[in-house]
Amino acid sequence: MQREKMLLRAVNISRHYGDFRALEHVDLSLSTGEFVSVVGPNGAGKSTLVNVLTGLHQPTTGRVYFRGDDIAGVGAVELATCGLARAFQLANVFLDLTVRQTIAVSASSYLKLRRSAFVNLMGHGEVDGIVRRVAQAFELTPWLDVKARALPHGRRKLLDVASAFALHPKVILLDEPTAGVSTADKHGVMETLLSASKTLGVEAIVLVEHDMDLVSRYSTRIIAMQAGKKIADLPRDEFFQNEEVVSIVIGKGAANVSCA
Amino acid sequence: MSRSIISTKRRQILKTLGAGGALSATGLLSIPAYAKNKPLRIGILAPRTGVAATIGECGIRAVEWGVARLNAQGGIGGRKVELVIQEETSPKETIDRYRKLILQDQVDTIHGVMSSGVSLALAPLAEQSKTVTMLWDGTTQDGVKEMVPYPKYLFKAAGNEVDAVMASLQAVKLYGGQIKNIAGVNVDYTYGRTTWTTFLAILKKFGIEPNIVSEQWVKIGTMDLTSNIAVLKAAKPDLIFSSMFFADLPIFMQQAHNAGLTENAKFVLPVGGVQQTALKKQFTPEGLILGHSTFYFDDKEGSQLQKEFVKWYVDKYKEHPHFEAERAYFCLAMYKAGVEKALSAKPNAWPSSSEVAQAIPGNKVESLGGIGYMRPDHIPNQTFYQGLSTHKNDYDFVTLGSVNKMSAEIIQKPAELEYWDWLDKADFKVEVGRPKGSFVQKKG
Amino acid sequence: MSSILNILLAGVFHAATLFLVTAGLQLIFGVQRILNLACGSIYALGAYVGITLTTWALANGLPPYLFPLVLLVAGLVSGLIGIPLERLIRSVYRRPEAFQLLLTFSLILIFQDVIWFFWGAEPQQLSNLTMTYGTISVMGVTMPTYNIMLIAVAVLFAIGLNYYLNATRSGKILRATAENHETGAAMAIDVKRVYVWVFTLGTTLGTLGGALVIPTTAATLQMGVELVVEAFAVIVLGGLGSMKGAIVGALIVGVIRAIALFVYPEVEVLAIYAIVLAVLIWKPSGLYGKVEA
Amino acid sequence: MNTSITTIDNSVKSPVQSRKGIGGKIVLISFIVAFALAPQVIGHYYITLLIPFFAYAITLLGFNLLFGYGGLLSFGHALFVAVGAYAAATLALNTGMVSFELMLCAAVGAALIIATPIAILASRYTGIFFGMLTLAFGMLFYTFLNKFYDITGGDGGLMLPRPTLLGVNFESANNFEFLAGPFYYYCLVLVLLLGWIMWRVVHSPYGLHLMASRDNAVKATYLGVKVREVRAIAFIVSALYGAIGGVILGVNTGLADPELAYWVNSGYLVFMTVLGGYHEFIGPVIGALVFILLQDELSTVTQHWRFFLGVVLAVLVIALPGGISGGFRSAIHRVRTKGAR
Repeated sequence: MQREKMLLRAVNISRHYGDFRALEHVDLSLSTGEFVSVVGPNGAGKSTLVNVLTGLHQPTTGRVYFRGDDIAGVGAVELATCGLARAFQLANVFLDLTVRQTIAVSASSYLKLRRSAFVNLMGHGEVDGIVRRVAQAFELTPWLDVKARALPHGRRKLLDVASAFALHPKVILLDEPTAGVSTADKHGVMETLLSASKTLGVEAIVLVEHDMDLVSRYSTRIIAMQAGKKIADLPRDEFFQNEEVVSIVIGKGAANVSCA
Repeated sequence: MSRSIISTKRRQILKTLGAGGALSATGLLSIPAYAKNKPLRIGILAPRTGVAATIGECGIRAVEWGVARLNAQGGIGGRKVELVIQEETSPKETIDRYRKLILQDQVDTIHGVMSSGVSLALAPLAEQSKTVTMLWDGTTQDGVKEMVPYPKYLFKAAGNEVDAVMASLQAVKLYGGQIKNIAGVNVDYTYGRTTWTTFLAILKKFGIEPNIVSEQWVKIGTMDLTSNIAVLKAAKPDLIFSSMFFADLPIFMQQAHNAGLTENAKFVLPVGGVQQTALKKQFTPEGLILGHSTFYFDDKEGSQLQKEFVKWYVDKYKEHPHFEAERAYFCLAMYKAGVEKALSAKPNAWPSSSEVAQAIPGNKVESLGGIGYMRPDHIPNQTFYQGLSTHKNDYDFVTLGSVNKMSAEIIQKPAELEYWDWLDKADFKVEVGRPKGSFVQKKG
Repeated sequence: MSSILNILLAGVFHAATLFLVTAGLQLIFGVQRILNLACGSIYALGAYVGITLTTWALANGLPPYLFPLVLLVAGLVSGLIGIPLERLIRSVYRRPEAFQLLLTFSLILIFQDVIWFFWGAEPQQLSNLTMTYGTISVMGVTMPTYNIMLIAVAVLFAIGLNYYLNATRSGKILRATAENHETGAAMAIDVKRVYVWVFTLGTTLGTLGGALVIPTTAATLQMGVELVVEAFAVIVLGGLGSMKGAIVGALIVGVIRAIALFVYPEVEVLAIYAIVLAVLIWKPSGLYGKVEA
Repeated sequence: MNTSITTIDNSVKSPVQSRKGIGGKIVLISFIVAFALAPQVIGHYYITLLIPFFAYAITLLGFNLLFGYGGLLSFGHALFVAVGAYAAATLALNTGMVSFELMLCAAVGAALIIATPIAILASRYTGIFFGMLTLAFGMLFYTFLNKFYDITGGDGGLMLPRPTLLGVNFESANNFEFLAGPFYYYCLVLVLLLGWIMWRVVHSPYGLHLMASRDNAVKATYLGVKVREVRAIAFIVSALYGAIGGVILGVNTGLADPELAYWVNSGYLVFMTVLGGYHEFIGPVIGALVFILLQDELSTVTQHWRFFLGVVLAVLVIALPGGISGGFRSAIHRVRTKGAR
């Protein structure tokens, strides 16, 4: 692996709840330009990994470095403004705020306006610019002044992801962003995500996903997890040629997945 | 005026006429030209709910009786008198209602008020609004200096400490020598604190230095006094001084009796008389110093006016009146005297508020508790009644065995002196009671 | 020695009255997550009905020593007010706390004036009925027998409630509904009927408490409002929704008040709030509380 | 257990709808004109009733920052009204200075000192626990006011002499002329100024972060919202507004008394806010006006005015959660959609 710009590195992290071992000695590294998918059956520890990487939970052992600084348990609110963002598996939005306001929350954090209590938010050029650009990137412009409560589920999921992108993160962790979206436009959503990350300057993406079709299509590297352990960490093509790993992840006798 | 105002006025008039009994049909007196038909309106502010309800209600009944009697004799200066009654609650609400009485009900004068908080707030307001305001209660002489020093329109009630001074003197006279351990269970506000400190000051003045075994402050309205009693029991005082006078006093005496305190401790209740009908013989011992302030209903030498009032009150309400009735009637009587004095000076025009205010001090006025007058510093001089409780009566509650009367001229601070200095220097001509052998307390 | 015993006993007595106020409050919160600000007003209603019924009964020749029975009947009868109240509160079950608190706050205003309308403004009391049972003096401590009986009744209430909640079928149904409304419904529990029963049981505990305690004190209009704050102190200390918490909380508040009164009377009431704050800061869910902050 | 008030359609209108903006401006101007002319038109008594309205309007603007925008229900907010009144009274008593501006500074200073520690502590909680904690603090202060007689004057409270306004002493005016005249206009300006400031705060990035923390604290954290910090600031700001309201109430009564801090008064503050509708910025101000007029009117008709207030509150909570302004909003909404179809 080239090491031209190491963004996120997890060294020997594990997370125990009493004697349940959610994560067991996982190492992980993420560099600019990578699109790493994390796959594995339910309960393999994928979400716990994301929670530890994004500072929501303190790792029981090990270290997490983001752009060189130790961020173990630093807390999501700090990470949000220094380039590490995440979206949630279940659409996590503000029911009584409009799409515009939701994106503006991230925009004002990004622009360090958090404590300004007198600036008229909506009249603020830069904030408005970000809101327009992100809404555009996620095709949410027609719904800018609609409350999240009134949005259909798929739209809410997009808003959840869009509000994370609006933080202009260097790295973004997505937890099944296309869950609940009809198979037809799953790829549409992924295309939107990729183009948005280009326009908003996202340097690396981590995707937790079940749909192997998406994984094989977009990932540069794939990590497989099982029972809290990392069982594989290979570039995409090598991953799908390794029968043993594929059988664990997809289960026995799966159709041979042709990689595009 | 909006619909609701008119309905209140009509209701008040009917109530006043009804309470006064037969209106003498002597036809119209020759009413001077100016009187026309506009009635003279008196605003009343008194508590009607909660622990002070019994006290406020008694005052209202007395002033209603007084007004009915006045109207029967042609009212004041020929004008019929009307009452507009509002409830005294928290200072904020009561001040708003005070302004309402002046601005909306256009009353000529306002009487009433019992809480020291409201009277503190009312003092500057009365002066600024140039309205003759006569307080039934709520004045502590210690608190006087905070209020407007030389009021023009405000007339205060007798200082609340006067009862404490009288009760303390009686305690010194009777038990002086034997007082070793004393306990205080007083109401937790201005009145309660000044009364207790007065008692201690007078004991010190007569060279009595008891040790204070328990000093408790009871929040108004607390009814569960079991812990207070337990602490008193543990402290084993031989004298208990309490300035409580709300509905918590009978509860206190009842629980004290149940805990056996009334057997060996002497009690001093400077204003206990206000709860007389609730101090039942079952739990109230004899020989307890009981203060009735400016009115004792069963005073054998009481005036004809007093007997007539008591008879009316007992027939109508099946209860016995206490000093709040006298305070209310006294204010009404003084106001009438003031107006009529001002009228006699300038007969053809109705006197302004300031003229009435100037005319009030000095008039000797007959009230339910005897003759009284208003001093130039707007504090009244009246007669105060106290005595030792007895069971020898045909009521189910205690009354006074011997009635001890003192004039406020002796036991109330004169205008120019500061309260605590006066208390220190005053010569009350009382000898300290010699200890009289073993102290046998008759069973209740 | 006797003085310490004296004070402790007074503290226990105060604790007994506090438990009778808070038992109903805890039960309703435990099962329905409704914090009933009007618990004091319901307690006051029981007290007033108790006074009226007892005065009427004594006037019609009831032998004085039977007055506790009359109070019991008064408490049970006035407890039925729970049924219409539950119907009223049912409309805000799914609304956020703010609205449930506000609805019970409106009940305080309504009850205060209803009681004023029917019973008048002056404080009411049963003059010295407790003396019909005389006093007990043991080791130099004299206390009215009725107070001891009251402590016994409070203990009986506590044991009875614990037995009911843990051992009886309908008690288990209550606790199941308390744990999770959805699973309760899934297990064919008619949640609506359970709520009516729990709420009425809660109010009846309050009215019974009010009626039984009233002979030792007096009933005033402000009673409902004054009691709320101390009742909150007890359930915050003990833990929201737990019956054991109500018992322990009541004991702590009762005894601490008595001791504070003896040691330094000035801080008697302040001590309670200081403890409540300490607990809220140190362990918000209280000693036995289940609900997390 | 984040129990933010979200299940009801919270229609805090988004600040951007320009068409709506004009409507808002008209309402504002008519509010100013009406209140500016009132002293000439309405009788003295009702004007003196408007002074407590101004006090409650300011207090509730602060309170709704915490409740409507922050989703935190405080049941002890009357504490800060009392802090304001007592700070002003203590200043006048000890220093003899009676300038209203100094009283306001003293009130704000005292509120800051008292509110900051409570805010830091209380911002950890939401829902029932936040309510109970604030109730406990309120009653602790109430007991302190009653008990420490020599500092606070105990039950009688402390007198609050008539202040000078901008240094001018209105010696000649009597109580009503002073209250219905200069003091009335001073308070009107104060309400407009503090209202404008609160409008800016609520429409600022800080305001948006506060609303985000109300609707979904976890998601807000991930979008860079310091949830505890925004709540603590909201608590302190609401305390300052409460203290300013307290000074006005104190001057109106001429006394600072412990009753101001009693928990039932905190309950009335919540009542007014819900009556007016806490989803709307102007809602609580409407609620204060309606409450004061309702209470005054009811108390002339009957002694049992608390009963009728209780019934009004119960009906409100059950049938009209949006309050008066919520009712208007849905009425306008219905008219507009019927018109549009």
